[in-house]
Amino acid sequence: MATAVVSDSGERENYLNVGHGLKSWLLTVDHKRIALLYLMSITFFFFIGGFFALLIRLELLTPAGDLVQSDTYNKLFTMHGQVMVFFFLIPAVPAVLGNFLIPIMIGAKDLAFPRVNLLSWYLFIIGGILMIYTILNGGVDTGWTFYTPLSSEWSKTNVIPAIVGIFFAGFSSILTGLNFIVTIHRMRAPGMTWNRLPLFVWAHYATSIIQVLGTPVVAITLTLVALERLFHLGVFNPSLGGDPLLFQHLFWFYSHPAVYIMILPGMGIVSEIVCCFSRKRIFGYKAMALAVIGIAVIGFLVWAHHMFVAGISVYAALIFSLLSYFVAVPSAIKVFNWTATMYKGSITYQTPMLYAFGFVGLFTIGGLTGLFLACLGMDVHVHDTYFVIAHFHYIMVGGMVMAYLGGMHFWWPKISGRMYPEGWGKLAALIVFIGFNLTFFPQFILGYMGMPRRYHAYPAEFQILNVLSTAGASILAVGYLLPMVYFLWSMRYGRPAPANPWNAAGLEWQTHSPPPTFNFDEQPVVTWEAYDYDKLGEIPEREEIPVAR
Amino acid sequence: MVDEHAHENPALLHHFATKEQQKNAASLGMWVFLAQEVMFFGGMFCAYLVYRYKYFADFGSASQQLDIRLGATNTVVLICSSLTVVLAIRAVQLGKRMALVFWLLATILLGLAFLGIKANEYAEKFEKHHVPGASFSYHELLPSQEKLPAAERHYANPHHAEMFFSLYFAMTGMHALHMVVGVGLFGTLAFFAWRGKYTPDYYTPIENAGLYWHFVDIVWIYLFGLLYLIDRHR
Amino acid sequence: MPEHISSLRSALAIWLALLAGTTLTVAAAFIDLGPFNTVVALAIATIKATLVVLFYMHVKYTHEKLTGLVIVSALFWLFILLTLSMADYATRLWR
Amino acid sequence: MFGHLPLWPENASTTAGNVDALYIFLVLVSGIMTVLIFTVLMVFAVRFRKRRGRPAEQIEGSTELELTWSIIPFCVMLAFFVWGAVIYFQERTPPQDAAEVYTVAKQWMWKFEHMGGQREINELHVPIGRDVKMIMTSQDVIHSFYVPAFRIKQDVIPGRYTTLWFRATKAGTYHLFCSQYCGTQHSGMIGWVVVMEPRDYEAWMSGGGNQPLAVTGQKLFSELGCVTCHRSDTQGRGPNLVGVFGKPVLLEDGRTVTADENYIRESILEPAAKIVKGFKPVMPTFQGQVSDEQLNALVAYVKALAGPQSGRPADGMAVATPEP
Repeated sequence: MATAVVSDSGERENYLNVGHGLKSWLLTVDHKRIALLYLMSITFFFFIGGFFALLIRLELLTPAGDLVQSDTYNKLFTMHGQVMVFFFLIPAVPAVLGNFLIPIMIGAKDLAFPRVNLLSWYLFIIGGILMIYTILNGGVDTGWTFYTPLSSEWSKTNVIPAIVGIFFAGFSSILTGLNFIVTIHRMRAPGMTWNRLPLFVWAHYATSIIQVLGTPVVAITLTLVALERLFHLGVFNPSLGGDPLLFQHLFWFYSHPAVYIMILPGMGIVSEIVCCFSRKRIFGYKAMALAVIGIAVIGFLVWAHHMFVAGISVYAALIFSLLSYFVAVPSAIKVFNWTATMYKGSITYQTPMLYAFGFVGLFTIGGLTGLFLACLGMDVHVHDTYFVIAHFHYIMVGGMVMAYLGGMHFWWPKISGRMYPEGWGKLAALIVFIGFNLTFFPQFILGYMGMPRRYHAYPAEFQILNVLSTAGASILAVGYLLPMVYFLWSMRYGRPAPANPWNAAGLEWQTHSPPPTFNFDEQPVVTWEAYDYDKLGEIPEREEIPVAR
Repeated sequence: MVDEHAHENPALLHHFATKEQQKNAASLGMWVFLAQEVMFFGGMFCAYLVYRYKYFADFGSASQQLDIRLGATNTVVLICSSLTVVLAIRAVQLGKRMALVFWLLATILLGLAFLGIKANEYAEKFEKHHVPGASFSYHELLPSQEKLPAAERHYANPHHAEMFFSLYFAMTGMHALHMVVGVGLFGTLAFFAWRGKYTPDYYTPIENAGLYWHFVDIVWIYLFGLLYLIDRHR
Repeated sequence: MPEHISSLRSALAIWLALLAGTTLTVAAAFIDLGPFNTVVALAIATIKATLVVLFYMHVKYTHEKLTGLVIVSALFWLFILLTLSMADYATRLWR
Repeated sequence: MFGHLPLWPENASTTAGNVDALYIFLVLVSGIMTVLIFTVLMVFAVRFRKRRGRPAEQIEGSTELELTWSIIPFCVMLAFFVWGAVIYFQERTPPQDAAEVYTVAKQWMWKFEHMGGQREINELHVPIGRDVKMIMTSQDVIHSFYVPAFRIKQDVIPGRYTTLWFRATKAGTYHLFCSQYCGTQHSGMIGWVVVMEPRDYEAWMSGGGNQPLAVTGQKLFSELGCVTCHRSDTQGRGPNLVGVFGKPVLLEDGRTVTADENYIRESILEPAAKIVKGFKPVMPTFQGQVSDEQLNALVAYVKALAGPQSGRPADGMAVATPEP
């Protein structure tokens, strides 16, 4: 290992011990520290959103609306959606893992615009504070989709603070994406050609395109709703001849691709994990890189499949249905290529790999049920039912959150410099997988039976499946709390991690754990292809992992 | 400590290898930001397109209530301000500090003139009750109805006219907001330019602010055509 | 990379062209061209915008292909938004 | 069908069977794909688990394989698309001779009015074996008319009509849900669709002695003074409305539109929007002067004027006895 700067305390100087005190964190421009600021913020919002989810599931334990009032229930699912989508899912992987890893993976000292990076965190926090204000001030009850004219004229709740909060979070997301695009174009180390980029970086590049070109549309759309409430600018007002469907067009122009903001970085993580724990080069690198870009672009052509029963023209519905099937092609390539990567590998089952297995399986189910919804005749029946709820939770929770947790375990040694407890990790992964399926699989059946979404009280025949779902949710909650507990535990008591505990490819494993402030002791020069596992040999056994220091 | 790492050349940030890399990054960043702006305004242009298509004649009628002279004046003002921006960049490239400050101030002045004229137009809308909301009232003919006998003339649907003015205020309001930001930006630049921060070696902020200003100008070129100039011939 | 310093002459020439475009578009608005009024107005606006982008925003002089790519992407995405939205509105009355 | 564990909604319309068949097809195909991927994953995971002395064998990829597993699933998906599109088009094309029910949705109730003038709230009576067309609008926010047993759904939007049709096949009482979130009592905006044997339905319809919707519309038509311009000869200042419905109308600006429910509705509320060729835009707007129910009655009357030969039968009028 290269000679490292040693701090006063005798430890090697790294980004964590380089400065102490609140100021050194709140004014930092180090992408790794900002990533940790994001990590804390989104974890906070994840548990707020999760708390709402638990209350929703508890309410749905019985058919009668007996736990909370209807208005309260409506606010619960609205804020569950808004918090989870805008304050957890969208920033989760890009702003935490992407922020931390992209500069290191491409051999740069930092993102192109470190101060913009910090600004984007502050914008996120302003948005978050407004969201919390909204919650404390009585919440908002429009559904996370803000459909007009309910949101613009009829709702009497805190629509404007919620919109302004989401507006800020949106601009935070735009700035993150902008920073990534410029960084990936301009900051690559010598020798780090586009064909050598890890797929994690490719996935974030595709994500950034969506963030930069999609988010502003929802920002202006929600602003117009706020202006309608404030100043009666009636762009969506039906009594002025405004078309409520126009809001839906503009909203889904962003919010459908936003699903890919959530899932693409997850795909990037899974590519890294599958290669590492199979000791294999990725199967079909170019196809995998093209597939993420393809998903990002085609993802913008399909938005009105959210509107098949909304009253759009049947011809438009036909076009959007057909285009929706085109997204399935690159998605299928991803799944098949991950599977093929494992062929003739040398597979071990550490926690990150378990999450990757979970991701591939659940994403497959989520993706295939997406085909049901893109299918016009089918969608008419299951649209706005629990089938949709189950489908997008399979993508977002089964897909994205699984990948996020897998990535957190995979890179935790790099981020914290400590190993997480492997046994607990595997247990948590198993609990999450079981809890997830028990929670959301029954909802597919509920959906086909016709239970509409966002129902506070429901007919008694739906109860059995709802009870199963609630039971699953409680298991899921345990599965999510466990990692938080042992990650925190490991920060103090975990075994110190070596630079490359997984013997993995990628520049991030060639620097110290945790990395120094400028990531590398010397500017790396890349002379190898991505995922050169043929040169790396086996993954070390747990006991073989050398203790750092 | 990040701050200790500062280079001799304060303009080169620590994480860039060369000044050229830094400059290219900043320029690309600005262009990506402008792409984002295109989509931000794009949402409103989409709404405009849909309603212009649905309420063609009513939009024509409402458009004729806008003051074309003020709109054209503002277009000219913005075009002139774009020229002063170009001249400011030229001045800094040639290392003429006072000329730079002069052209930056000229840009600010033209920007303020634009906002002043815009404010005047808004005030007129308030007087004529053409501001959407409870006090909105509209009783104007559809285009080309003056030629008909009085009994057969037809009036524009006031609701659709209100929709036009909703879009008018949303679009020009967002544009004016961008102008305000631009004026603030140029004020800051003028201050630092006066202090001699920008040299032929380092003037990226001026160049990027210029890109922003030109973009806002382009948005106005379209707004002028779409809001002020429709159905004038009738 | 050698920086392009725009000549005073070209800056003024573009400025005059933009002013001429403005005059032209206002004049054209008062002539009855049928459905082509909108087309002409948008065409002139696009020419003006192109002049600004190419000359004032220095795209013509840059060696950087990426700038062009960013502009084209932004316009392409705007095109997606407008056409696919209109795909709904324009076909609603079809039967 | 499945005992006490519910898996399947009732099948009570002609559409339901088609949707179920498509659903089974989709479940089968995607089930096979899921099982395939899961099996391969598990087989690989076990077979290629780490063993000492057997390093991983590097494979770069294979364009042929990748093309195979993109193109084949895509072709299967095109089958999904075509099948789904066919059903969708059937669902969106109401038959010519359907009985009509005018629907006004508001927070948080469903108001139905039959052609015979029978009004119902949160309950809809329909006969077996008869096409029924719902003509729906909303007074406030977006709602959605959803009957799981019929496998049909359509959002109900303020400011315009949306339509939907079905033909019930089995007597019984089925859920009616509002499936588009519409505010506080969204989950309370439910009701029942009562499907009756034709004989029971006749009996139900004839009870009560309501005034047919078209007759209500006719009265309104004279009360509001429409009749002074829209005369049944060619002398009126407005177009003669007899036989107009369902036909293409040539407009002053050269366009041609079909006179459907939305066109008539728009012509009452925004007369200037589409001027019939040869007429002057002299009609005043009735926006704010007629309620949604009155509007429905007027539309029903204009449709009745088209007469049975144009498709819409006046059976609502025939079934119900006019008030003495």
